[in-house]
Amino acid sequence: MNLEVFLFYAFAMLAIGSALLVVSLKNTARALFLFFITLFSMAGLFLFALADFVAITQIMVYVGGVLILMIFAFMLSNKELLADLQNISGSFLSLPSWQSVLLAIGFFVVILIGLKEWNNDMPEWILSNIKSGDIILPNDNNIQQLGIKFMTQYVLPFEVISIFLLMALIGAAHLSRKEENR
Amino acid sequence: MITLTHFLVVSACIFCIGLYTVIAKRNAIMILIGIELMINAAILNFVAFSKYDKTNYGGQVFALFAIVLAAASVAVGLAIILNVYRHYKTINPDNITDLRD
Amino acid sequence: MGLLSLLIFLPLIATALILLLPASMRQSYKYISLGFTVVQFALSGYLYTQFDNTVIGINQASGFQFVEQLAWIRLDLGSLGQLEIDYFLGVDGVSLPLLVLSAFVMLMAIGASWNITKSTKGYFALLMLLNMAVMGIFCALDFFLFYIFYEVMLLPLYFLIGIWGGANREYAAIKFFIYTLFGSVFMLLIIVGLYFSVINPETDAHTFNMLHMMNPNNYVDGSFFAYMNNYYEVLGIPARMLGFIVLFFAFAIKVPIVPLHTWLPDAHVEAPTPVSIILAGILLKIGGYGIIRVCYSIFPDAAADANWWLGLIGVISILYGALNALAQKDLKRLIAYSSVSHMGFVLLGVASLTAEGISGALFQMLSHGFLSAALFFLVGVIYDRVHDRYIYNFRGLASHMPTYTGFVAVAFFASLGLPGFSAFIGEAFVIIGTFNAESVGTGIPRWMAIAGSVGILLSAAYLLWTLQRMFFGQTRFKGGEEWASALTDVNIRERIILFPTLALALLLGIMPSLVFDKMNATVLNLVSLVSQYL
Amino acid sequence: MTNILNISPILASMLIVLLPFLAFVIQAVLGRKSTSGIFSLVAIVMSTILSGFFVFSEVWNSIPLHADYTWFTIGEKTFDIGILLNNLTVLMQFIVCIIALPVHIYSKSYMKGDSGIHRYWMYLSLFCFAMLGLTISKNLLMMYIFWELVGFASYLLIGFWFTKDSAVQANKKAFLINRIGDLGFLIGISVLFTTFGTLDIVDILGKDGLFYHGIIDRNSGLMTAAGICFFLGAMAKSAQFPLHLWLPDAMEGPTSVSSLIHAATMVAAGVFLLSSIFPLFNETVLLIIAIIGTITAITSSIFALAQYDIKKVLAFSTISQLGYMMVAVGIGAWDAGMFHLATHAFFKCLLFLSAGAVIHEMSHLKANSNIDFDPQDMRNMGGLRQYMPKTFVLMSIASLALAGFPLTSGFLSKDAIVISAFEWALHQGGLYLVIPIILVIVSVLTAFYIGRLIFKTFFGTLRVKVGHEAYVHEAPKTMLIPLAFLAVCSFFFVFSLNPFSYANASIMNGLYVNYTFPEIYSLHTIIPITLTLTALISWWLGYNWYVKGKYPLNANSKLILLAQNQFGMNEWMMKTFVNPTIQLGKISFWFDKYIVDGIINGTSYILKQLSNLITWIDKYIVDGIVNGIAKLVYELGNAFRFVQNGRLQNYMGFALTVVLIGIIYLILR
Repeated sequence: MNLEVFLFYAFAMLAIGSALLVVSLKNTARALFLFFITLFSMAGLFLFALADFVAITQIMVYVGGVLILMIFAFMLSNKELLADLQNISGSFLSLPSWQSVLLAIGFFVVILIGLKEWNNDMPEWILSNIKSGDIILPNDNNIQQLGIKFMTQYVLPFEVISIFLLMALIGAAHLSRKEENR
Repeated sequence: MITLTHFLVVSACIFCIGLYTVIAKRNAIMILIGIELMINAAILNFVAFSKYDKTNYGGQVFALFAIVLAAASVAVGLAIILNVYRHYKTINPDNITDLRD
Repeated sequence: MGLLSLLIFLPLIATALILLLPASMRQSYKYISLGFTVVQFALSGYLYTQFDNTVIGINQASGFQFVEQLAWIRLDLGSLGQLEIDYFLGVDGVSLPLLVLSAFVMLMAIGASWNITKSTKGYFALLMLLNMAVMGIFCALDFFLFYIFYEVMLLPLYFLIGIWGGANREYAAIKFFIYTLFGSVFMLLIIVGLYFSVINPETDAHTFNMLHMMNPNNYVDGSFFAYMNNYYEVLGIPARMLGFIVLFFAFAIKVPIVPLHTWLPDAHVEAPTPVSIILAGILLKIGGYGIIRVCYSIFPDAAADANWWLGLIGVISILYGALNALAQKDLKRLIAYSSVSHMGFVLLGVASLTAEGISGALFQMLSHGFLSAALFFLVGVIYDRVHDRYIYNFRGLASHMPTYTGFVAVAFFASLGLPGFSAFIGEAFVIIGTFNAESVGTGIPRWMAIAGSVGILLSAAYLLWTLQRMFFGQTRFKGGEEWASALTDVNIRERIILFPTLALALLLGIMPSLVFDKMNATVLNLVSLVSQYL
Repeated sequence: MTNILNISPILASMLIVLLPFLAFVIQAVLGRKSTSGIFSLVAIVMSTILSGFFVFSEVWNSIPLHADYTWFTIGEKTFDIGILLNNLTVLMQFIVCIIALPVHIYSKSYMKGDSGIHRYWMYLSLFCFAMLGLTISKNLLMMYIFWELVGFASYLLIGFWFTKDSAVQANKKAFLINRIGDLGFLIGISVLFTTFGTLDIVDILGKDGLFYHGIIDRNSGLMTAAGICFFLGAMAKSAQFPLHLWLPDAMEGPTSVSSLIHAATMVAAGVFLLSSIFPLFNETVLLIIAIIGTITAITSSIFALAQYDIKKVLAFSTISQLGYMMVAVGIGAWDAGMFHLATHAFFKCLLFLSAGAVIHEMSHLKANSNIDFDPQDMRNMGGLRQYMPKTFVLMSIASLALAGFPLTSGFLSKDAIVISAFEWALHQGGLYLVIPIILVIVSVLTAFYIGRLIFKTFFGTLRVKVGHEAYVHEAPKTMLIPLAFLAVCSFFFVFSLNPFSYANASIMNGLYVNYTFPEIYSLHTIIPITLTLTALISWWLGYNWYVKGKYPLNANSKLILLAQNQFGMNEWMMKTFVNPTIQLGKISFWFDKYIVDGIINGTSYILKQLSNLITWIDKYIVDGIVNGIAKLVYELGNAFRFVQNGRLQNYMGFALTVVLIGIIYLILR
C-alpha cells in the first residue's frame, strides 16, 4: 500500500466519519463546524481525482462562503432556536429516525448493487478513453485547460450560470429583506 | 491503485448520509446541510468521472457549476429559512404544516 | 287554415294570452276564456249549418267534411319503410253533434267557473288547453294525432281535479289519471300494431290514417291485424279480437262501464263543479265516440262477434249504476252513478247494431251531455252556498228556493226520460233498437232490452226519491237559520247558464231531427260496415 | 159554422191540443203574477168549443180523417206526428174537454186562496194538453209521449201540496207504478216496431193496414207478449189490480184534480189505449184482460166497503168501475167499455166534485173551530142534507148513476157490460160464467157502498160536535153550476133516447163492434131488473144500518180492517218490491265500495307495498352497494389521510420510499 492509497482512505474516512458526526450531533453549532471537516476532506478527495481546481473552488466557495452564510443564518435565528433544538422528539405522525436510517441504508445498498453491476459493464467511452490513453494525468495543466474550456466550449453555460447566480443572490437578498408592513 | 469504484463508494456513503439528514433532521439548517452533502456526493462523482474525459473536461466543468449552484441554493434556502422563521417563529418543519388536509 | 284547425287551436291562443297577461289583469282571464269559447261555439254552429247531411262518413275520406290533410311527419325508417303521420282532420255525422256539444258544455263550464278565485291564471289556461284537446279528439282522423290529443286531455284534467278539487282531491285525481292512462297505454300498443299492419295504398308506406285502417284491402297479408291469413293469437284470442278488446277497454274506462267505473264517482265528487260538468258532459262522450269511431270502425269483424258481451256490459252498467244511485246519500255521487247508468244505454245501443239503436245511443250521449252537465251545475249551486250536498241534510227546498227547485225538477225529469226531453228519445230508441236487434239478427237478445228498460224505472225511482227527500216536505236544514239565509235562490248568472241547457234538452226532445238528420247517413254506413260481418 | 170559419177538423184538433199548452206556457212564464187561471179557463173553453163544433160534429159517424207530419228520421225509418180522427178518438177528446171544462170552473172557487194556485193552473193546463194530445195520437210513439206526460202532470198535481209528506209519497208512488206500466207500453211499442217496422196505428191496424194482410200471426208468442205489454201499460194507468195501489193514495191531491184526472179522464186512458189497438189482442190476452178486470172490480169494491175517507171510497169505486171497463174490453165488447167510460166520466166526476164541496165545507168548519178532525172522514160527517141540500141532490143523482139505477146513464152502460159479459160467458161456457156472476156481485156491492157514503154523509146528524153548524152552508154558485151540468149529463137522454136499452145509444152505434158471441135477448130484461132490485135491497139494508143505527157488524172486526187496509197490499208491496230494491241498491253500493273499488284500492295498496319493498331494496341493497363502495373509498382515504400531514419531510420520505421500492422492483425483476 503506497502513500497515495493511504491518503485516499484517510480522506474518505474523514469525510464519511465527519459527515456521520454532523448528522448525529444534536447541537447545530457543532454540527456546522464539523461540516467544515467534511467539506475539507471532500476537497481532498477531489485532489485524488486529479481535479485540483475544483478542490480549491470547493474550499473557497463552501468554506469561505456557504458555511459562513450558514453560521450567520444560524446566529440570526435567535437563541430560542437552541432550546427548540433540544427537545427533538419523534412525534407520532412524523417519520421516526429509524425509518430514515432504513431508507438511507436501503438507498446505499441499492447504489452499491448498482455499482457492482456497473463495474461489470463499464460505459464504452471510459473504456475507449482508457485504451487510447485520453485520460487526465497528474502532470496535466488542468487550470489552463479549464480556462480554455470555459471560454470556448462552455461559454454559454458559463454565462447562464453567472446570470443565474446573480438572480439567486438578488432573490436571496429580496427574501431576507425585512418587510415593514408585515 | 485508486479506481473509479472507490470514489463512487465514498460518494454513495456521503449521499446516503445526506439523504438521511434531509429526511430525519428537525432543523431546517440541518436539512440544508444534508442537501449540501448530497450535492457534494454528486460533485465527487462528476470529478471522478472527469478523469477519463480529457478532451471535454465535462466532469470538472460541471462540478464547478454545481458548486456555484449549491452556493446559490444555500443563499436562497437560508433566506427562505429566515423568512419562515420570521413567519412561524420556528424552523422545525414539523411545525410548519399548512399543507395539511 | 281550415275551420276545424281554427276550432281546435282557438283555445290554445286563449291559453297563450292568459299565460302572457300579468297577474294584475287576472280579472280578464275569464272574459278571455268566455270570449274565445263563444267564438268557438259560433264556429261549431256554423259548421253545423254548413254540414251536408247526405255524406256517409265513417270509412271513406270523401264522406268527411271540412277535411284538412297535411303531411305532418315523414320519416324514413330504413327497412321498416316510411313513417307516415298526417295532420288529418274531418267531421262526419258522428263527430259533428259531439263537437257542438263540447263547445256548448265548455261554455257552461266557463260560466260555472265564474267565481273561481284560486289561481285563476292556471285554471283558465288549463281549461282552455283541455278545450283544445277535446276538440282535437273529435276531429282527428289520424290515429297518431288522435292519441296525442287523447293524452293531452289527461294532463289538464289531472291538475284541475288535483288542485281545484275537494278534500280528497289528490286521491281522486290520481285514480282518474291512472285509470285512463292504464287504458290508453295499451291502446298505444294496438296503434303500433295497426300501423305495421296497414299500408297506404297510394304510397305503399305504413300509415296511421284511420280511414285506411278501416279498409280490409289495405292490410298486409299475414300481418298481425290482417284480415287474411291471420293466425296470430294471444292467450288463445285471435289478434283482431284482441285489438278490439284492448281498444274497447281503453274507451270503456272513459264511458265508463261496470266494473271499471269507480274512478267516476270519486272524480266527480272531488272535482270542482266546472270540471264535473266537463267530465260528465264531454269526457264520458269521448269513450262512446271512441268505441264507435275506433273499435267498431276499425275492427268491425271483431265487433260483430263481441257485441253480445258489449250489450251485456251495457245492461249491467245500466242496472248496477241505477241500483248504486239508489243507495247514495251524497247528491253529487248519486248523479255520478246515474251517469254510469245512463251511459250504459249508450253501450247497449251501440251493441245493438241497428240504426235505431246506434242513433239512440248517439242521441243519448248528446242528451246526457247537456243534462248531466246541468245536474252537476245544480248540485254546484247548493254546494256553493252551504258547502254541503248530503241529501238528508236538506228538506223542503221547494218552499225555500222555488226557482231552483223548478230547474232541478225539470232536469231530474228530463234525465229520467220524460217524453219531450232529449233523454227520452235516446233511451226509447236504444230500447226499441235493442229489441229490434234480434229480428235483424245482430245477436243481442230481447231480454237485454227489457232489462235495460228496468233501468229507466230505477232512474225514476232514485230521482223521484231524491226529489221527495230533499225538495218536498216541510223546510228543514241541518244548518238551521244560517243555511236558510245562505240558501238564496238561483241568481241571474246561474239562470243564464241553466235555462239554455234545459231549453236545449227540451228542443232536442221535441225536434230530434235536428240531430238525427245530421247523423243518419253516417249511422247507416256504420251499420252496413259492421253488419257485413254478422 | 165550419164554412164560415173554414177550420178543418185536423187543424181544429191540433188547436184543441195546443191551446192548453199555450196556456201552460203563458202561466209558466207569468208564474205568481197570474193567479186567476184565466188563461187556462179560456183555453179549455175554446178547446171545448172547437172540439164540439169543429171536430166531434164533423167527424162523428163520418169518414175518419188522419194527417201526418214528418217528425224525424232514424236510419231509414221515418217517424211522423200524426193526428187520427175517428169516432173513438173524437169521442174521447170530446169527453175530456167536456169534463175538463166544469172542473176548471169548479176549481176557480174551490182552489181560491191557495198560495200555489198559479202552479195549479199551470199543471192543470199541462194535463189537458197531454190528455187531449193522447186522445188523437195516430202514432204509438206519440201516444206514448203523451201517455207519460199525462202521468207527469198527474205527478205534479198529486204532489201539489208538496209540503205534505203523504202527498209527496203518493205522487212518487203514482209515478213509479205508472212507470212500470210505461215500460210495458214501451216494450209493446218495441214489439210492434220490430214486427211491423212502423208505429202508425192506421198503417198497422187500419183497413188497409199491415195487420189485415194476414202477414202476422196474431196468435204468435210475440204478439201475445205485445198484447200483455200494452195491457201492462193500461193496467198501471187504469189502476188495475195489482197496480192499482197508487190511485187511493193519489187522493192526496186537490179534489178537483182527483175528479178530473183520477176519476174521469187519465185513468180511463188505459181503456182507451186498449180500445184503440184492440185488433192486436188475441184470445189469450183478452182472457187475461177480462180476468184482471174482474179481480180488480171485486177486490176494490170490497175495499170500498170499509173505507171511511170519503175520497177513498170514491177512489176504490173508480178502480172497480175501471175493472168493469176492462172486462168489457176483455170480452171483446170494447164499445160497451167506452160507453161506460163516457157515462162513468160524468157521474164519477160529479161524485168527486160533490165530495169536494162537502170536504170544502168541512174544512171551513175545521178552520173555524178549534177541534182537530179529518175533514174527509165520513165518521165526522152526517146530516149534511140540511145544510147542503143542492149538493145532496146532485150527489144522489151521481150515486144512482153509479149504482146503475134506471133512467140514469150508468144503468145503460153498466147493463151493456154485464149483459155482454153474460152473453160471452154463455157462449164460451163453463168456468167463464164466474166472470159475469162476479160482475153482478160487484154491482150489488157498488150500490151498497155508494149508499153507505150517501147515508153516512148526508143523513142523520153531524157527528163532529163543534157547535158552529152555521158555518156549514151550500157550496158557491161557481161550484154548483158545473155540478149541475154534470148531473144533467148523468141522465140517460144524453146518451140514448131509450132509457132502458143501450142498443140505441149513439156511442154504442158509433163505435160499432162485431161481437164474437150471439146476442141473447132474454138477458136484456132479466139482468137490468136483477141489478135494480139488488141495488134497492142493498140500499134498504144500508139505510137500516147507517141511518137507523142498526149496524150489525163489529167495526173493528179483522175482516173489515183488512178490507180497509186493502188486504195489506201496500205493506206487502213495500216488503216484496220496494224494500228489497232499496236493499239491493245498498248491497250493490256496498259491493261497489268494498269489492269493486276495494279491488282497485287493494291493487293500489299492493302496488304501493310492492313499490315500498322495491324502494327498500333500492335504498339498502342497490344503492347500498354504491354507497358501500363510496364509504370504503372514503374510509380508505380517511385512513391514509395522515399521509397528507403537511410535513415536507414525510412527503419526501414517502416519495423516496416509493422510488426505492421502484428501484428494488426494477432490480429484482
